[in-house]
Amino acid sequence: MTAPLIISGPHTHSKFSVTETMIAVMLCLTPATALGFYMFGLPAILLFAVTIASALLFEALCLALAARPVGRALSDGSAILTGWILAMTLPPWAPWWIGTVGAFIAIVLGKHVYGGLGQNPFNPAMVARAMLLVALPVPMTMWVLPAPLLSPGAPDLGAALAITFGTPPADIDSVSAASTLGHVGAALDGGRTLDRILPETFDLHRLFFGNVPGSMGETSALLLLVGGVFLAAMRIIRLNIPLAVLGSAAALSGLLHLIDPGQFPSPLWHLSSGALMFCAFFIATDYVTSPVSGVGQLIYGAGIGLLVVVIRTWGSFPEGVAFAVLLMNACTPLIDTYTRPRIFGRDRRGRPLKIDEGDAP
Amino acid sequence: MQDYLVILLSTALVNNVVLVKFLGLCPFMGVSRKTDAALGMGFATTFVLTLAAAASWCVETLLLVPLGLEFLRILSFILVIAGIVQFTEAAIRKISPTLYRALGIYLPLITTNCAVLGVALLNIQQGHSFAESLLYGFGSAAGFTLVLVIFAGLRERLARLDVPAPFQGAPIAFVTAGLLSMAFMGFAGLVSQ
Amino acid sequence: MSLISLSALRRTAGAFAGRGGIHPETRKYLSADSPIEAMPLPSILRVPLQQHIGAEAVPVVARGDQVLKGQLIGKARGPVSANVHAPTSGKVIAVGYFAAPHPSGLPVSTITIRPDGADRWGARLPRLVPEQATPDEIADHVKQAGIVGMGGATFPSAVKLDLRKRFALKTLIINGAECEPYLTCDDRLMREFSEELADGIAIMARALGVEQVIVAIESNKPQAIEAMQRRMLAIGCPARVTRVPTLYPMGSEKHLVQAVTGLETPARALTAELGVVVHNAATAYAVHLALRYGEPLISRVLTVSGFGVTRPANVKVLIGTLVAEILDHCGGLDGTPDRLLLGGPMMGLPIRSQRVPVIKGTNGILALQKSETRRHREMPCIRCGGCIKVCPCGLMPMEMHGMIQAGDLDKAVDIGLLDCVACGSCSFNCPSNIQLVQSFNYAKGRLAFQQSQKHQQEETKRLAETRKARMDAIAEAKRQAMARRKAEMAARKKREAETETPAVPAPAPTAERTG
Amino acid sequence: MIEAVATMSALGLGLGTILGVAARRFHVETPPIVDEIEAQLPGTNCGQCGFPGCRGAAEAVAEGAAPVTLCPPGGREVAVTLAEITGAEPPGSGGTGQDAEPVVAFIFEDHCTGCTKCFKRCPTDAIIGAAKQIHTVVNDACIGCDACVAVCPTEAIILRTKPRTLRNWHWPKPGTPADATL
Repeated sequence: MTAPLIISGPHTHSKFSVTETMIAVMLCLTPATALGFYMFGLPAILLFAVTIASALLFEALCLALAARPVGRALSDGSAILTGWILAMTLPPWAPWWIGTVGAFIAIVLGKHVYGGLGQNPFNPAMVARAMLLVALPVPMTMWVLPAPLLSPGAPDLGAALAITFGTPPADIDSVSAASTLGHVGAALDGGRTLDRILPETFDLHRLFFGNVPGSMGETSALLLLVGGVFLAAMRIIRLNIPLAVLGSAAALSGLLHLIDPGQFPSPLWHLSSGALMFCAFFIATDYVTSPVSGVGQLIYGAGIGLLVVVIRTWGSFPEGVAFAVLLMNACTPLIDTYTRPRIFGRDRRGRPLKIDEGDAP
Repeated sequence: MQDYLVILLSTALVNNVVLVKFLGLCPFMGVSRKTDAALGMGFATTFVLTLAAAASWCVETLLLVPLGLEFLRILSFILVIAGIVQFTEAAIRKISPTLYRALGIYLPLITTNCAVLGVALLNIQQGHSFAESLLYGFGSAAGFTLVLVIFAGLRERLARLDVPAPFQGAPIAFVTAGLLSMAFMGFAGLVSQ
Repeated sequence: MSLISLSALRRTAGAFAGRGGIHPETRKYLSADSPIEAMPLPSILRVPLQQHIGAEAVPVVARGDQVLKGQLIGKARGPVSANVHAPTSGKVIAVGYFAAPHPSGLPVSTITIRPDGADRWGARLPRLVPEQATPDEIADHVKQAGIVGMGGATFPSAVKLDLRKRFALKTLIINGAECEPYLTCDDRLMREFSEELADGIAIMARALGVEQVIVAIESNKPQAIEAMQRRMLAIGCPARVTRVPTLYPMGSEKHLVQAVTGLETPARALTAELGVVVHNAATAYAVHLALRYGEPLISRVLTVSGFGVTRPANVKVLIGTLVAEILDHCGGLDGTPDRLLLGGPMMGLPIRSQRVPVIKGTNGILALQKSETRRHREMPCIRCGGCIKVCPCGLMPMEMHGMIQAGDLDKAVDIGLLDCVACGSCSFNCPSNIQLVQSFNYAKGRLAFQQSQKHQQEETKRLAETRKARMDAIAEAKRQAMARRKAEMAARKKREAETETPAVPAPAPTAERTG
Repeated sequence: MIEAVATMSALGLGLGTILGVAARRFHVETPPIVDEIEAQLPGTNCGQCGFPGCRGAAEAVAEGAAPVTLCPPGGREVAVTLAEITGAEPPGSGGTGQDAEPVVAFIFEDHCTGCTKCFKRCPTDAIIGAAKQIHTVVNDACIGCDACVAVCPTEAIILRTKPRTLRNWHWPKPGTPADATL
């Protein structure tokens, strides 16, 4: 008999694995992505494909450079997921090189300089988004009105190729529009009050179903919510972070709204616009960059929610999700250190419990 | 009252002395290996910076301006800062020898922490009152402490990571500092100053 | 709300205070319905002298001796140790080192007996009527019988029975949880020998002087629960069977105490400090045999199971029987297993060779195939927190692992490494297949090694001092000898001189010696 | 000009006074640490550190001329304590570098003549035996100091890594397969 393997126990294992987790997340992202495809048509699909292909390419390149097994590591699905999330946050009709540069930043700078999967302290997709937003403010805020697939206004394949890979046709300006956040921000800066601005853009119904200008995958709060609930139902994520993000954002914006409804939009508007819903379920919940303990996750989520509202309300960027996530990512190690669970038989500060004489059964 | 709040927010977050103004990078890289040491360094710097901001304001307005000796500003500020640092060093050595050892060479180096002199000079340049100077110094130091501690937490985790050989040590720390700096850009525009 | 109802609330709160634990596939069906069968006499018995925690027993037989069944062959040495007895009659053919039933395969002091086939009993333990014996006598009897904790920890049971001298004990918990997957030997014991078990429990309760007895059995063993419930009256003091949830690691001593009584044992403390003592069900059976029949611990029931075994079974084997012979008895192996284990799949020890003996703490022999071990290649930690979620001790396994990998053992200790019970829940649940438990075992071993170095350091100092003292003494003695010789020389000279001029008085030689 | 000089002088004088007071107020006694260091060393004067005896080593450590890890018999424990005393960087706790496998002496009994030279030289009395008898090493007492190897006239003594036993065996670090087979 050949010698059986000599390693320490346990000698059996649960069915849970990294790859399955990644696939489950992708499945839950599918509804919102499909809607994005439908709303923004062929250019969005092309950009999506380019971004994911670039992410895979850079991942393979980095793995080869680090002399690791390329095929096996690629199959874990993490690069696809990063590319996917990044593509979801880009303007749908952005040129191809935005997706490629973004994938480069995310995979190389965000992840592989730290050693690859599981090592990065910052969310790679958010690193890419923030860096693109800072470096390329114009293409990163070129939103278009939804032009559903097969509808008369939608670009055909030729036009789509031109939008993504070539020079955009002259009439693209006719469809470009401001996102809800950008529009409200700009109008508020222009000295108008909300009760005058909101009716122009704010339609909760449309925001909810994604029939508004915005990033490809972030527009439909409803479908993102559905995906998120599935994610939680499959026990891939705990609801601590999403609830903390949404709750704190709603609380702060609600408070502000109560103080001055003319200056500050209502919490529902905050929740359903921009990337907040997407962030709450799919970005903030990234295992690698979020705290591990329940309390830590609540603190982290609350931090993101508050920062998002603060940056949206007072900051110079229309959307604060990327920055908020990065800032809280930076705090994650500290949060982890200070929110360790109580050890069995010890009190919170790590001292052994005292025996209470009256305790005996 | 609101002005003071704005100064505090502005110096601590928006115009963070390390990540936005890029002052005081030496202790930022040097004392961020361990959270405890970073916290100690942060407190020591806070003490020195606040005191130096106030003292330099006094020297400027009570001594230099009346005597028309503004050209001695940098010289006298450095003198004042050096004195305060020496005092802090003696005090920490007595109060917490552990912290004294952990801070090592960086404690006397607060003297040459450009953030300290920078904040003192900025105070004069921006024509702050005494209270504003004090707050400006404190806010800057609080921002310094905040990012130092956050960065130390990150670096403690970095130390356990499987970072590729070319990036180990200082390079990955600089990459991280850069990303952190980018994250702080999110605060841009929070207060207009 | 009154105090009573408050405390009742606390006691019914979640199994492990609402955290930790896993639900591995138990696969107990493989052997749960096979009655305990006795194995025929094996061809050779290798009885290690170290089958327990504590000091190794000292052999009291030599090569060539004839031994009888139950005869003492290894004598306990020191307070924490256990006697070893001959499992059958035969001839001692070797006293020396053989491979231990241990992953390292390192040698251990072993007495090898070739059975003569007669299985002749020697002198049994002295008779004792437990109902009239004092607790001390019972404990001493258990000690003579060489009984150790049979759940796997192998802590000498007599030492645990003596805890009553140091603590006010109130509750005896009989651990029938058997939370390890696959294992069914305790289940079968409780089903088939409930009367004997109840008797053993009653004797232990008497020896401990406890007020109540609780038999804790996991909910997935309804027949065992029913069987034990029928015998509760026989125990003599308030006794009940408690059905505990099927949740690994329910059998861990401190977690079982918490699940049953709601009391959380402080870190680094004994459950006895809370007035609770936990004994294994199989230990109770051994106590019954020792007290009623004077039989020392020379055999035990174990489960042979796993997809790699042709005929899974529960077998009563003699201590010292080789694993290979037991497997043969169960129809042999079905191909090469991925892992061959002594004990359960969670905490059992892998072995290199089948030619190692089973010992007092061996509760199972498992041959697991790839489909059961489900071992995949290791991936980087993605910080999913799965290990933290299932850790019954409230630790952060991934953080500890990271620190250990980075070489920072002290930091790992700071965040609780030494509170880890190595139950394996974290590794089981890790989606990246990281060998967390091995990492912790390595770190603990390394720390123990460093500790022993420290100990040796002190020892070295002591040795160096005694040596210095001895050297000084020798030097001093030499000097004195020299001085004496000098004095003698001087005296002789004087005598010689005296013979010439006898008028001078003799000097006092002692004055020179003291110098 | 005079004003400038006067101002700077006044500033310097003022700060100097404050610092002088602070130096007295916060004065810290630094005890001689050589004795403290020596107390931590094994005291066997085995000479593995390259200094003449433990006292010499303690002086070297106190001056900073020798690293805290200089004492092989002391191992990591001593190094950590010394680092605490001297304020030097403590050695890592689990790395393979600092705490290498301990070594012990081993006597080839075939070559041993029973001359008792090693026996007399051993600082910890780890060699047992008498004149004209074959000597053996007590592994638990031996510190691997090399003294006996040097004096053996028949070169019957070597240093080897301390043999593993069930008592000191532990699981290897995951990912180091070499140890698994021992």
